[in-house]
Amino acid sequence: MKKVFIEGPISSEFIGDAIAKHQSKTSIGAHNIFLGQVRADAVDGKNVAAIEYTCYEELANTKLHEIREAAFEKFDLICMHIYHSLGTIKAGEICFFVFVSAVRRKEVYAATEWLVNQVKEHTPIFGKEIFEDETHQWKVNS
Amino acid sequence: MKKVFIEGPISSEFIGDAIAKHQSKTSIGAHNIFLGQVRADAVDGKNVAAIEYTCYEELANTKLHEIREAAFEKFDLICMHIYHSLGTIKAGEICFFVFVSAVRRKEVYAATEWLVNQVKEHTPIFGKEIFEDETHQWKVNS
Amino acid sequence: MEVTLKYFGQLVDVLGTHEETRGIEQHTSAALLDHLKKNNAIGHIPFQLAINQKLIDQDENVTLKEGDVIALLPPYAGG
Amino acid sequence: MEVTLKYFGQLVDVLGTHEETRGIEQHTSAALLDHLKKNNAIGHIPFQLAINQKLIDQDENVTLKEGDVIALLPPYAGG
Repeated sequence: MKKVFIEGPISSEFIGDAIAKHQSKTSIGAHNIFLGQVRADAVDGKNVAAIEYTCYEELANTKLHEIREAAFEKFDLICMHIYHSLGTIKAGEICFFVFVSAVRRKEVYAATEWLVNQVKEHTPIFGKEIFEDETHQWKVNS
Repeated sequence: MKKVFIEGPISSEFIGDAIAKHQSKTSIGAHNIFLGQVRADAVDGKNVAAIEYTCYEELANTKLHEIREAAFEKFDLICMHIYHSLGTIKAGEICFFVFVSAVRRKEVYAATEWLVNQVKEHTPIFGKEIFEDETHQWKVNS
Repeated sequence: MEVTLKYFGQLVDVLGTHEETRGIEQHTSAALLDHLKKNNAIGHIPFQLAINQKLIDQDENVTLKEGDVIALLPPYAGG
Repeated sequence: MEVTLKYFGQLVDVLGTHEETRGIEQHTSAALLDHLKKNNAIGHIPFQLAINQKLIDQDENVTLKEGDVIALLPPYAGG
């Protein structure tokens, strides 16, 4: 079982390192990366300052394992990585990182989009949007 | 005119830095990144060791400017960056970096794929595949 | 019988706890869901059940047993 | 008239130079392309012309003038 959940934001160094680790795999011709970044959305005149993420980790890991297996069935990929933050992620910070690699570029775009949608739809992750004035509301994926 | 061409490979640190620079833009919710990596393809029993890229830089810059303008017309993007290597790029190294950011994720996938195809089709870049035994062949995009 | 109830997201906020082990009178998931939805504190929050880490569909009815771990999951918000 | 010819990719390999300024007898892009295609050294390599950084379509015929910069572009291979 690969580790998906990371405490705190996903740093740009972490992403750079993940890319560097693939440079020894010389059968790869194309990578595609999706990054989800916390937006400072305005709701009733107040801005989102951060999102606090929690999850049902046992169920999430089971679901993510199923999603991973299905993706390898569906797309011709060399490798695939999914990372999601837990804890408080400030506006501008990265909370979601999907990384797909294949021999040729054709496969990677659809694989990334499919993975992002599957994770959003099937993984029990919960998000509390915290406003600048410390009030909050619960985020619901649209 | 934004600078596209980089002498030598595109390092993972360069990509990490490009991501970090977007963390002050808190209207962004989704990034999509395409990376082209040089494959050690086998041709008649010999492996590609590197690709040497050259280009017609004046014409390339004009074309890239047109592609950029068209992308902003076509997709609802906050920003967009294109980088391509010149010179000798070894197998496993990254030679092409397309980076697209938007408020919501829906826009980014198609924008990235479109940009990658446009750059490949319309930018006068030439690639000499150099084999391990120092023979070569000229690459043609398929 | 005694089961463990796990709460997530907004339900933790409202109920002030992540988890409790307690006796319940319902013997099926449908009856339990019905009972939970009548709770004024949480009745307005949409949620689904997972029993022993298996999601229960809206129209599915599962027999509960002693020691089950029952999770109450509000809408997902990952990504 | 005198023009500058710029060579790229495989054409540099074959011709051993990137650029030369020389006299030509042709007055249109179609006539020049026809003439270049008859050159045994490069006739087997597919290429298109760009005149003063503007690509010339296969079926387009452009009048050439003194000082034009004419690029010979083999198939692209970026990305």
